Amino acid sequence: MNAHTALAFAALAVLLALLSSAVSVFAVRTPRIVRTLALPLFGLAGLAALAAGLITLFQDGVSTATLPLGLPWLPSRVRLDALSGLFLGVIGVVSVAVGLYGPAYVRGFERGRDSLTALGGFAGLFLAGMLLVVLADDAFLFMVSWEVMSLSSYFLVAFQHENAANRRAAFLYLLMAHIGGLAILLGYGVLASFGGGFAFEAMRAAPLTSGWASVAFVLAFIGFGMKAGLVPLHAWLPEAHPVAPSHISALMSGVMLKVAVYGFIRFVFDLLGDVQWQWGVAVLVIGGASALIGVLAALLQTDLKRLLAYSSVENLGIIFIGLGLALVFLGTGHAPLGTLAFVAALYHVLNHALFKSLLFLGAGAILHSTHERDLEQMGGLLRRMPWTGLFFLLGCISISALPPFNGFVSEWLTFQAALQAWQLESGVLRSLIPIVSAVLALTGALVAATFVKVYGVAFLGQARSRHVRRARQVPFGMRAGQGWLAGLCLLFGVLPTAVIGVINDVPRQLLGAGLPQAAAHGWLWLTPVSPATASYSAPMVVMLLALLAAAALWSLRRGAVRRVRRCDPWDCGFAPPTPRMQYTATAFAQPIRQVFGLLFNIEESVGRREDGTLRYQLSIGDRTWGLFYAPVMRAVESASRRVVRLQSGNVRVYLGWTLATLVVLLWIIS
Amino acid sequence: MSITELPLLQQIVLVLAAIVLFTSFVLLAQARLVAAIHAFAWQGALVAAVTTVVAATGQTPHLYFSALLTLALKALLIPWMLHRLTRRLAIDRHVESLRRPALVIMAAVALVIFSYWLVLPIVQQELAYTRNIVAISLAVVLIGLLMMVFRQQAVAQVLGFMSMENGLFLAAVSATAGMPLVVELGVAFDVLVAMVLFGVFFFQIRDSIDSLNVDRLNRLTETTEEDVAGEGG
Amino acid sequence: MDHLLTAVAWGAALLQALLYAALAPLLVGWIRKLKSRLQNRRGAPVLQPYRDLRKLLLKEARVAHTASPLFRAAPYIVFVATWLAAATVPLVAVSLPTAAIADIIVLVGLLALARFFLALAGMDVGTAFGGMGASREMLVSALAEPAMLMAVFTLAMSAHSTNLASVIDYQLGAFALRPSFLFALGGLILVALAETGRIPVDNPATHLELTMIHEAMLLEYSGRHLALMEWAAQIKLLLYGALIANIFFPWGIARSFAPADLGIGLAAVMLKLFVLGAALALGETVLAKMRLFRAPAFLNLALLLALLGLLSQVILEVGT
Amino acid sequence: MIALLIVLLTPVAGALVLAVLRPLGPAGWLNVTVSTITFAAAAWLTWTVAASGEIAGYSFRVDDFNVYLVALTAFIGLTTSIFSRPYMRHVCETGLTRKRGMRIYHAMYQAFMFTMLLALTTDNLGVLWVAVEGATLATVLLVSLYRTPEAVEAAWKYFILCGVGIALALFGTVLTYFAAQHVIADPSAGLTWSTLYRHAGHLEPAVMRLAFVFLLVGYGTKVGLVPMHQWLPDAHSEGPTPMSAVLSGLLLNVALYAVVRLKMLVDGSLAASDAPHLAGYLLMGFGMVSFLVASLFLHRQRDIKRMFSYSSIEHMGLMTFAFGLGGPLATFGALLHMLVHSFTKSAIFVTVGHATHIAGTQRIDHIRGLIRTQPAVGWSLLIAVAAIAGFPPFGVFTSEFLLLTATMQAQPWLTVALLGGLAVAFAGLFRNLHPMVYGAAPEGQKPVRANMLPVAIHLALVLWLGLAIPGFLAQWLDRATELITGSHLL
Repeated sequence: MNAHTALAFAALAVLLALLSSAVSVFAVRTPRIVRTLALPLFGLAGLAALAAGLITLFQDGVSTATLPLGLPWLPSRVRLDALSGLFLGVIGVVSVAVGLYGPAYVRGFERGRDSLTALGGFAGLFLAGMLLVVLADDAFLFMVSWEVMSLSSYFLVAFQHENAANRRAAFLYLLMAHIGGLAILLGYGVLASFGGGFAFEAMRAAPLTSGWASVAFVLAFIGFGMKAGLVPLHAWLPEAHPVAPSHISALMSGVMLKVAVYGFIRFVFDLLGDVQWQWGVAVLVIGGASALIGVLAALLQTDLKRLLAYSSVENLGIIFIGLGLALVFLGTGHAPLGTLAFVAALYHVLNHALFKSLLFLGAGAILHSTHERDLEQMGGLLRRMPWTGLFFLLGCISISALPPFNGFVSEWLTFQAALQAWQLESGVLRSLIPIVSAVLALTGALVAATFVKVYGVAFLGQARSRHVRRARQVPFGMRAGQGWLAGLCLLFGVLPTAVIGVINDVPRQLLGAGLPQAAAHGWLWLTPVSPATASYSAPMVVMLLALLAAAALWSLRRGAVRRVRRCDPWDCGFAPPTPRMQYTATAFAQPIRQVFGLLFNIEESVGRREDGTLRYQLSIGDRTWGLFYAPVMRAVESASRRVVRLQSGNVRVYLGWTLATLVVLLWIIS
Repeated sequence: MSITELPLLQQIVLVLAAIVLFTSFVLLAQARLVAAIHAFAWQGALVAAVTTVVAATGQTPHLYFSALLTLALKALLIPWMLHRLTRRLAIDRHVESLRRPALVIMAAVALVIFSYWLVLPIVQQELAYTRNIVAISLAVVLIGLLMMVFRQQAVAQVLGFMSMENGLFLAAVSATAGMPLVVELGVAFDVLVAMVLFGVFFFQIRDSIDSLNVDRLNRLTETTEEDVAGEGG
Repeated sequence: MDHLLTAVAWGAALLQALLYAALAPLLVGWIRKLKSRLQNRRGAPVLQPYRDLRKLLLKEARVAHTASPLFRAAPYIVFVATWLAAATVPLVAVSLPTAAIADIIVLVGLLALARFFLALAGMDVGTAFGGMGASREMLVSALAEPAMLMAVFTLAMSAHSTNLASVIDYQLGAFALRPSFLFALGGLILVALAETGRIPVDNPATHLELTMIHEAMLLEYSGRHLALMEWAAQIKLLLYGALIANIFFPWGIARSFAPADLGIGLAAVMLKLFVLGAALALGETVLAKMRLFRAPAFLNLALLLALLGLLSQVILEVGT
Repeated sequence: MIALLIVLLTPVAGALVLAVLRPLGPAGWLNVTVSTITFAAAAWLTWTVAASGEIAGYSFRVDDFNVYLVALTAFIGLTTSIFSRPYMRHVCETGLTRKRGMRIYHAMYQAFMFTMLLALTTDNLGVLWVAVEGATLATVLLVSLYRTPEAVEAAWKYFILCGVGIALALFGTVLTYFAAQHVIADPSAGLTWSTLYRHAGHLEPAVMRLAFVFLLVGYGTKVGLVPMHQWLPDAHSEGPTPMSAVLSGLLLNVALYAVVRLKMLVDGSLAASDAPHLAGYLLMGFGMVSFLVASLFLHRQRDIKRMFSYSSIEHMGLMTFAFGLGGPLATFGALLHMLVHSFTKSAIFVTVGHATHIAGTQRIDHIRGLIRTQPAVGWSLLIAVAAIAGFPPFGVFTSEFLLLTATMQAQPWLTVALLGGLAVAFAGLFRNLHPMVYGAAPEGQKPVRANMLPVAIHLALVLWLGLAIPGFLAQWLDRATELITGSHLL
């Protein structure tokens, strides 16, 4: 069981992914093959990736290999270290779930007119691209696989291209992915021109002046931040993620964004080497903004998948807050604290991959059985699809960072890291970091509100439309996919010490030190800094909760009072409530919309329909669009409008141009 | 150096070159098409003459041949073809006067000075007169181009094009005592084919826009939104 | 760690947890009594809450047709989560295992868990009021939680710990008159008012449909479910009381499990809560409930106070 | 040598035969056959050169640089002829042109191939000029083949602009000869490139500077450098599609080849002067301007073939910039880019040909839902455009990657302009492409009989080059690089 078995597994994963996309070609004739062969292969690829990741993490070795690809003087090399291993694991876990979930889900498309070849084929390529990004050891292979990832996911976004929303989203997505890719390329270029070569070793050795290092950092931050959907570069995300098929949305939100995080970590913490705390401040601010704006936007949505996409923006914001803290601490020479923040960020990477994929799969299940994405039409699904309801509830609890689930652990660690700010010398930082953590707290509370809204409106209450009332249980495969992720959510929440023990290899290899004291007091106690400072024992919390609940049940469910009588709702004795009397998602968000309104441009209008009934319209626009995107587009438009005057259509004018060019050139040279 | 120090033949070359330059001014200003064609023929003849003289001076016998070629092609064949075309196109009475002729002429003069200024740094030549010949022929070329810019009439544009070719010939023979024969033949062949094709195009253009005014050839453009030019197929 | 896990410690922890459950109704009864006195009413006896709980527990529970299983599970989760949260707050003695299991952030998390299920339960039956209550509750909590955490962070930054026991030890050890703590206290009191649904944010006594927040979520509950919900609310009130009392006025709290210390601690905390309750009653009589959309301003004040506390900690108390 | 003769003479013979061959079916097949023979001979020639170094004599010279272009030209000529056989028959059925037009088409196709190959293989600047002018003459009739007013107009503009440009190039050639006379004893060798290159150091800088400006403007017109590019979109959009494919895929390359050869001369002559890199700077300037302007043009297109001709301008600008930048890395990248661009662009034009037949028009806003109507065409268009836009794993990305790297080492700040241009061009391409390939198919669109084999071959090659550059090709390009820049890359 040496390091090369891990690499072998990784290679196997890539090959299986490619194979799954290859077999999908035959779906032109028999669409069934995607369900019966391609997606199972996809799941197997995920399994292999998971195995590779775990092996790497458990015996922290580094293994490399050379591929018969790449440029003549730069053969593509792959390298599997703890960081890659962790992200391989992330990719694997979600891919396994997708492999379980997909077959039943794509069945719905087999009667559709969109070719399943594209769906299966590009899904496989997508996975292969992500795996290779994580494995790449030189900028060329990295960029190639990075763009393969973007391109194939673009085709997946454009899969149901008959509705204009998908086309628009796909275009915006590809455009921004391309620009981001160029920025990353430029960043690598800076490193390469100093380090003399596009291999990562050369870049690690690059002797950068701090100025150029900052340039490279900014470029990388723009590029990877655009992929990670950080505000204000997030415009593509809420457009692209919802319109893709749900298992793809799960991959994009759950995994692809993490690959962007991987790229950022690889670039900044590994290649760039000695970090500067100013970068950390930038990352903190951007991360905080993303977290806040993301969650507020999510809270205001009524389209379930769009809401989840915005909440991805928020979670990536949290991850980058963690990374920013790490940068600040490392930059000011507090390595242990930096490690703590870093581990917190990695932990949240894992968690977000789990619960966001889980939630997207749940949304897919709803879509599958009700063909509905609009919250305002849902309701009462818990009683119609109990398993999905249960798993979705677990997902909501996890993402709302409530103990004892996994989301809470990573946020707790982030808070702990932030609370060590008192050790910093600079008073500015000491006051900035707590403010950021206050933003984090606000975010957490708003997330809870968001998912109370989602769950309460979608799964509780009564169905708001007929097709939702006819919803029924989804097939076993889809439930299994969700159950796998939900179980892991609970596991990661209850055994944080074990998880951190596994993650620890990453900082140990990357930053030279792990979190020795995290599990110093046995697996029961999570003590990131020291027991006196803070301690959390998730297992005991779970145990006590269970004990107390059992006690309460036991003591109260005895004797005559056990009986529960069913009756109509009371509702203060008003008329019997109808589904239309329920609080809608829009109504639920209204108070918060009032409070935080000025962050968005909101247009409300109350009018009357033909039949005299009131109709209420609400449109919520993203301010960043007007601030950052529109000007650029206008500039390009006007520039091209000016330039096309060259093509006036009169041949004499053209000749005039030739003459003028000639004369000017002659003038120049003599 | 002053012209008096030059041998007679070279003086003749200079004189002829000067007249060539003059003819291209005539071409530029000439309003009547037929007259312009005549002027072009004269220019061709002069170039041929220069070629002969240079052949007489130097020891490059093949220049006689190319002089003959030039005479046949530029002074006789092409003008004759243009004549026939104009007659068949019924534009031999066509008159097209330049807008703001004074300005154009001034521009041409400026070009002459410019081209002289350009060749000044050329110092290597033992005989400066070749350099001045280069200047003259450069001026002829540029004026030909200028003519194409300012004449809207297709035939006139072709005349401009051909006079550019004359300028090239002048440079070739007088400055460098003739290019290798292969090249000269190739060039001559190309010019001839070009002329034939021009003839073909005159008719095609007339058929499509029943005029030979190149300003009317403005369908293919990106500028305006509403016009749907450029969609052939 | 392990020194905490002795049987004695666990026993003490268990006792304290039971004490929370036992004392909570008393505090409420005391406040109600005092309020009605201040309003020139005789009011119900102090022990009335106990009677109400008993009555509710013995009644049969009614559940709406439209309710889902979650509706019946919620009361237990809410009660248990709140109770566990309370158990982690030192009431009589510090250095209890429960205090080590969960630090103050976990405390906030547990309360959030309770609130999460409370709000879901409110939306479950599908009535208009339930949704309204849930929506407002989430707004209030969304604004209160950061304020609370900021206040907590102020303490934690000075005490270098988020462990309640350590914070209290720190207070007892090196007590000083810190501006940051004053601000934090103010912020925490405002948060406590909002979180426990007291005037001026919410009115526990009203069932006037359009003004209620917490009660609106309980409308559909009856019998033991309602009892659990009410009890949880009372425990929450006591929890906040104990938090404020023991963090900012830690005197008298028992630092060992010697019976004498425990006795003193109990007496001390009773006294503190007595005073706090009186203050609360007084405040609720003189203040009026404000409109819902004034609540944000109220809570922003809390946030501002907490922030000022933090900044003054950073600026005025460097090196602490 | 024999291989070379076959390469050159086969097209001539083909042209002559096709000029008189009346029946249409055989003509198409004969065209394919002739191109096949040419390609085979070119392959043989390539093999000979790769095996036993450069071939020179009879004022011909085949070295690693131009043999690579010879092979490319012959290959594209072959695939395009395969595509054009059914395509032109379809055109004939639609009645856009008559039998006679088809005769002209086939004959001129081969004549064009001949001029291209001649221009590449000759060692004599004069003959080079003659060949390039001949290419203009051969293609100008093809542009006006359809006789629509637009076609005639396009042909006229093409003819006039390129004629003038070429005339200026001739003047430049004359000046070069003029400079050579006083260096090289034998006047007949005064235009032989290899001889000139040997004595480049002694050519008078002043004259060579003048000459280069004329040559650059002249051949640059053919390359389609802004602001002499105006003929290019017209000619591409109005001529028959196979012709657009060869124009974009070959003619521009050959013109650029000429420019590069002359740059080598001028660099040699200016090496000692005060502005040694003048030629390089001029090329960089022209290249950058063309690249940026063309990428902006892409945003306001209504005609699909015009759009892709602007994208050709953009890429030629990129290559010109790279050659101007000089240095082994940039040159290697430029050569590679020439290769992949020719493959991809001719594939695109082939696909566009089918697309226009499906929609019955070239107007972008009338071409809709190709994927629905004919998935093969829609997908290949989509993928080919992704490739030309520089997305991995296609070869265009590789070459652009090299160019960017080289730029970053030489002129870091120009990299920003390049990246901006790439992004703008990408947006321009896709904003027009999206509605064409995606969405529901309008009624009345029916699939056509399409031969996607050439497209498949080209895209497969481009994909291969993107994933890994085979060793022999790398060596070969590297030898060419050494020829141009005098230094190895590998």
